[in-house]
Amino acid sequence: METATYLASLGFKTTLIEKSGQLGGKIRNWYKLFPNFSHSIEVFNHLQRGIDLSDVVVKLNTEVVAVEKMNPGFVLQLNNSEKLNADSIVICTGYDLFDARLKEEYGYGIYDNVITSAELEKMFASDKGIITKSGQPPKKIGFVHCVGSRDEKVGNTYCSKVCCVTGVKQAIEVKEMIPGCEVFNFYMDLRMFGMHFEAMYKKAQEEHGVNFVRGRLSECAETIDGAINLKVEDTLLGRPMKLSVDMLVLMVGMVPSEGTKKIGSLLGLEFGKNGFFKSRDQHSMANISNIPGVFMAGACINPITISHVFGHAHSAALMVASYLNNLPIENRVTEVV
Amino acid sequence: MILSGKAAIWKDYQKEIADDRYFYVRSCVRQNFFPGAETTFLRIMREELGKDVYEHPCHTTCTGIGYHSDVVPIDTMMTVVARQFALMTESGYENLVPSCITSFGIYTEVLDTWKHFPEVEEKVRNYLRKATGREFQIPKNLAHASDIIYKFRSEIAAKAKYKLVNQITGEPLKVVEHIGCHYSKMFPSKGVGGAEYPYVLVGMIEEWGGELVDYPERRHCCGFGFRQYLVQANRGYSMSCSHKKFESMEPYKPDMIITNCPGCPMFLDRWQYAIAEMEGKTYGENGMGIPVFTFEEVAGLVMGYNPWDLGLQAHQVSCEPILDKIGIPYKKEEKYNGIKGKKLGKPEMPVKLKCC
Amino acid sequence: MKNFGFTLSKSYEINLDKADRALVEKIRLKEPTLSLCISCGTCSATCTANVHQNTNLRKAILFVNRGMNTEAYNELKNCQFCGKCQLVCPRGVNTRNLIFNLVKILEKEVNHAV
Amino acid sequence: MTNLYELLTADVRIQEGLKACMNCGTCTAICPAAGFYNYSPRKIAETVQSKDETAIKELLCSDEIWYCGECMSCKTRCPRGNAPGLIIMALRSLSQDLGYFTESEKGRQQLAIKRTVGEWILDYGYCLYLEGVGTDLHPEQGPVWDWIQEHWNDHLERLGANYKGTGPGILRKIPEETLVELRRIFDVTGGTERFNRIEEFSEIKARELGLEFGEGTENEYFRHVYSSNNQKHSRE
Amino acid sequence: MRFNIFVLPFFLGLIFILSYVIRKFILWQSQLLAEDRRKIRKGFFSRRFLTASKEVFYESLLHRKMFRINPLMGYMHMSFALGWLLLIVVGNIESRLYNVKEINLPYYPIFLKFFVHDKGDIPYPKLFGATMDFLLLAINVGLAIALFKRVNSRVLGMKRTTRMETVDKIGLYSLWMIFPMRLMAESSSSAIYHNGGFLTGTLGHAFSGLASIETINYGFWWAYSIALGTFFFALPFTRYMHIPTEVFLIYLRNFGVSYKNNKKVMEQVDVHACSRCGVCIDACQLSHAIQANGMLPAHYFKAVREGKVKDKYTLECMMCGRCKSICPVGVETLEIRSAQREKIAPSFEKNRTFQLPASLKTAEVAYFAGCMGHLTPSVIQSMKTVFQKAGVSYVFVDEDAGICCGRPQLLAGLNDIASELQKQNKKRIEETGAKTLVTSCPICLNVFKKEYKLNIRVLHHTEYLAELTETGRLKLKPGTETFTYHEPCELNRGLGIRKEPNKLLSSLGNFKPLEESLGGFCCGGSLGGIQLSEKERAAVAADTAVKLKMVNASQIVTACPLCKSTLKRNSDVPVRDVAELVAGQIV
Repeated sequence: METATYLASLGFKTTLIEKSGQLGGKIRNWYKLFPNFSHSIEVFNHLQRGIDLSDVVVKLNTEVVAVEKMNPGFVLQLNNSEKLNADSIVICTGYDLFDARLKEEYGYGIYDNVITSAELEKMFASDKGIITKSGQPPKKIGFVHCVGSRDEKVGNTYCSKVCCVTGVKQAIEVKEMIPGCEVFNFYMDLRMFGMHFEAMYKKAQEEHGVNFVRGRLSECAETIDGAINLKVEDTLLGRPMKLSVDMLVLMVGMVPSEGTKKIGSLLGLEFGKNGFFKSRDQHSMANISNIPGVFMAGACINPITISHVFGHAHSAALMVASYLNNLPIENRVTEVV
Repeated sequence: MILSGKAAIWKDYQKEIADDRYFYVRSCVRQNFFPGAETTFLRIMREELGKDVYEHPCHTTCTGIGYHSDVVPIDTMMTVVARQFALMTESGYENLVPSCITSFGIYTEVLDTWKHFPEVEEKVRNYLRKATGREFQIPKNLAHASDIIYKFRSEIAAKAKYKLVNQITGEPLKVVEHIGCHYSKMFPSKGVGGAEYPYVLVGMIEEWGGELVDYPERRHCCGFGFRQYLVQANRGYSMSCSHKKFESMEPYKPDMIITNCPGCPMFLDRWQYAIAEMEGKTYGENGMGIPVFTFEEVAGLVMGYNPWDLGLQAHQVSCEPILDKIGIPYKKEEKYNGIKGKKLGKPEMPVKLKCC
Repeated sequence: MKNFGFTLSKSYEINLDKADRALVEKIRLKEPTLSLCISCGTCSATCTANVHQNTNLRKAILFVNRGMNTEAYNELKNCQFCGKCQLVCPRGVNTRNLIFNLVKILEKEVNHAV
Repeated sequence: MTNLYELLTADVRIQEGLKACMNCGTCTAICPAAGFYNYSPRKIAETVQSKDETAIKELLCSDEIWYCGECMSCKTRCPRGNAPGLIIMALRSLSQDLGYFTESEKGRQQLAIKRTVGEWILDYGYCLYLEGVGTDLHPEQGPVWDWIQEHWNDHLERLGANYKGTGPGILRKIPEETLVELRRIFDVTGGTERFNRIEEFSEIKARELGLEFGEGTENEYFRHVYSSNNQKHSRE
Repeated sequence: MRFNIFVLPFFLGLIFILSYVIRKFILWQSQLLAEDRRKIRKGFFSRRFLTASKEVFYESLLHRKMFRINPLMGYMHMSFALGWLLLIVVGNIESRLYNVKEINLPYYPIFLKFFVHDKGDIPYPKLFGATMDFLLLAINVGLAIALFKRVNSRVLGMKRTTRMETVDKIGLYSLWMIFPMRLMAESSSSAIYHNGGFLTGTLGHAFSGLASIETINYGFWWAYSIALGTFFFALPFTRYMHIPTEVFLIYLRNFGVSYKNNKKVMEQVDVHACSRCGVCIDACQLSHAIQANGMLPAHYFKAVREGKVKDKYTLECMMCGRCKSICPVGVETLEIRSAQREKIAPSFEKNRTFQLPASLKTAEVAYFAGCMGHLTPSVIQSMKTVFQKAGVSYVFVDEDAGICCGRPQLLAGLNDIASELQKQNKKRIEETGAKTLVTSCPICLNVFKKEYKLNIRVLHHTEYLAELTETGRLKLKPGTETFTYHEPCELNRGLGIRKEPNKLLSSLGNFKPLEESLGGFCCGGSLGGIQLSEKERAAVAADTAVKLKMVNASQIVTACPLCKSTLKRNSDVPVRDVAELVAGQIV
């Protein structure tokens, strides 16, 4: 949305193709944003306002089914049998959430009170609040970090970047909604890389007494009363530890989205070994694909935070502009050392 | 518990199981402690299902217990395993069916290692050649005896005289399943249902009318731990593991335990006795313990075989209460007879654990 | 009861459900910065008492948080109270007051238990 | 002196079982042994990958490496696909090859296992020998086992066994030529050498401890390693 | 014998207060150790008695210290103490002259002017009249100041002062009433009998002619007596108990009664001797930096006296000793605090094992960096350079596996650990056979000097460096930098070591000292402050840093590793240790 807005306001005829029925993608799934707990809807409204102000053509419920490479430009065949000529394409296919069922030992989809971070966000927003299957507010909640990230068993060796801080954010939100609730975060490393993230972590400890346990959850099992028994090592003490929680939240990581795979293969874009798009250069040409005229922005390149996505969006817009004005700066040739 | 979720996982872990011409390899533990089980397995396979199960008189242990208690080096183990393969190859069979879970694990591990380290396979081939002059081919199909019974569970159900149902209440029996660690913990894809929610025994339970009881410590090891049991000084650990499981399953009031490993049923049976005599604590109804069976025994029971031919008299925890529940008739006085009704006396009664 | 030459082993696990966590709350009231510890180990690294005897504030804090009070006491009973840890702590944990109160409260508990 | 780390990594089980460990603790969390012993597979992996020779030597001489039950639950869970259980097996092999195993109470027990399971393999073709497991060494086997021990011929006959018989069947007699093959395999693959080392080092240790050392199970040293437990292995 | 019913309030009050105070003193001294009781008995007949009495005169009557701190306050206190005493003394003499035959009960001189009217029959009646009036005037002026102070304490240079409870107020107001009432009583008497001096007489005239003058006069005498009575009855339960206690304390101190072994009693004597004048409150940095309250000495000692101490207050104090230096009574503020800490201290492991490295080599000098020293390696490095350049053979006692000196434990009231650690260190130090022990840490120095009883010289590195330069073993080139000096509490107030560092500093460059009556501030890092958050410490440090900055020097120099590391985190002026300067300027 942001890229489209900027391109349109720069005077380019811009069409925004959205697979689903509404714009905004995943941002609508989140309730509040780290680290300042602002409502995600504010960010969405900001984006929407941009679209409203600029004359971007928005095509909802639309998918690209085929792409024809012309010289120059592309012809996009849409599912509504419409054809669309484009001089340049920006791909913003985002990410999918890791399917927690693949971590069988965590019993997602089997144990009643094992949920994902995304589902917890929905609970935050809902008027029922945070409740277990039995409809009670939980007395104890566990957050498992790195679910589907840094895990060769499920084929994702990378860090999804946002889960650590989301885990801390959600821990705080839970504490704010149910002050009496004991919260345990099970982590391997807490990667509070962003500005104010560490402060949030400190807040969680200081003001909310969230318990941080260094150790990856190994297995959990449902007890006769529907609680979840956890087995984890308190690695900082080197002792196995067991405890039961009323609700277990899995901090699911990011995986390349279906859209990414699809459009990627249609266009013949290069994928990195983790299945995300491969940039021409990780540092200097993150938005630039292997195909001239095709640019990328956001979580289709790698796991990324909302704030960084905006940077991507703006830079992509700039790339397109320079490309369409035949200022092929992105084709700078520098010898590789 | 959302069963559909489990079912989904079970679907993901279906393995290929040969349907005939098996090369059967016996188990050190099962032969000694549950000979009736192996007899029953062969009886069902050959007489009920008419399958070709071949047993080579010269086959031996896979040395698994020795290997896992570290007195047998890996090369030695692999070469002994290779010898088994050789016997199979020589006898013209391709489908290996070990009776033992440790063996099954050993075979799986060896094959996997050879896949990743071909030079190791080469080395072992040379060893075998050097030691015995034998050659071998990698088995085409490797399945544990419980996999086979699982494969034919519905055929067995079709012929079954009894169901795992409480004949008085009409309720399905609550059955706890215990999978040998080496069945799928090392290689989840090699076991029916994988490592977290193995289906191999659940399939039988469901097919034969029982109801699965899932409990927190279901996945926990019985505690054999090889050297941990073999040496008396360590046995406390071994017993404590089973104890942990009993404590965890107790609230669910299970009617019986079914296992696919030769060792586990022996331990789960004997530790109930030891815990009772040592701690005064008994599980199950009326201080009689929870009866523990091998999958072959359970298959035999539903087929309506005479419990004493299955060898249930070799269990320390009496099986009579469960037989009554299912409604399987038995002659009390014949329990401890030898062949042709020869009287062999009776085992002593334990102090704490009630027995029939 | 019959003697088998072996017995049930005590569990080595930390059981948080059974842990007595009232104490840690008591201590947190006396010194709130207790909850700021991130187990970085700077304290135990600089600690001279740790050179002479096993004295590990990082572990002690974890132990109380797990309700393992005796263990926590044993980690601190040889503390020299020199205050080096306080100067190096990156999280501004007021270690001396923490130790002072921790040991004070724990010694009661522990001696009581013994 | 020989580099222990290299000796270890020569073992295929280390190559299989130890890629870079990130100390997440999933292994220790479900390890049955860690539940009762002062033991953590994570630490084992950490020590080995530290390449710290002194630490590794300590490990080889310690009780620690003998706590594992080799159930391999650790392999199922490791997010890096490691298997501490396999690392342990490599450590135990090395500890026996270098004779460090007699330095620890648990390690010394290897003799007891060799004298039973080990020798049964070569004598009877199986890891277990019915007549070897009486309730004297295995009291937990209970009265039913006494009864079986008393009547094994009739008992086994009724259950369709071929006890000590020729041809196939339960507990049959393993043909001599088969046992010869087994022994040859042990000879060429280092099995026999392993047995001999266990015996030699145990005898040395027995002398050190001033315990009478002899064949079979009826001697001081065997009794000692089989049943002594200093109770220092679990929670103090 | 002359008597009138109105004297009773005073008379009973007097009997009460005397018996109370005497009982108290006897009780206290009985709780002292036998040896100290002996000291007292001897003391009375030694020169110490005289010195003590002198001190009593200077401090309890003249209030010399008070004058130094603030002349007005000084006068106020003096007028009350000395003025009143003289009033009594002179009054007694006068009464004796009037009355030779009859028994002279204590109330007689006090109410003399009620009983005696004609002034003819004694020598120099005018002189007596004048003197008495003068004293009365002096006191009433003091009183005026006191009243004024109540209204506006800041004018008397006190930012914060003590709060009062009802009983205090009763005490105070009755005290205030005494002298005006006496004035009025005597004046009204003189209105009737014309026997007043320059003051009472003049005032008398004003009254004369009033119809009901007798009744008024009688009323005033009653009021006067009641005021006295009330004051006496209230006294033990108010701050005014300090009046007798201070005297008692001065004698004990001079007789050499040690605090150390009599903490229990001495603590009580001290807290009773505290007049709650409140000068300590302003001296305490915590009172401004973190708005501390309950821990402030004057308030805290009240709590101790009433047995209502809060652990928090016991543990907050930084033990910087500023209050002790300023206290006009000389209350052992730090001793009281550590005595209280001992009471609440937890018990650590008593018998400890120490894995010490191989025994130390022998050398001329034993150097002890201290735990804090190890956190400022630059200081250690500088000392090493100095030793090496000066060709001193030295051994680094706590180079590795150092044991804490024991001071931090004493500060926390953990005496057991302290002595345990001291034993170990003493062994280590003695085995070096060194003639001199040099430490960089004033905290360590304090115990080395006071507790260790080492039979070798114990020097702080400033002292030692000064010595090296004087003896010429170390040649320094003059520096050009301007710097000020942050005096470490333990070095200055703790041990009174000021000469050497100052001398050394002036030789090192353009030294601009910080003019501060109490000898500098606390850096805030103090190991004495146990229940102080990092924020609070930072506040103190900032407070100090600002004051140091105002000196306008390009560097702050200090002589304590703890001060250095604390200050440098809170000051934008660079902070260095003397040793670093010296090491940098060796020729």
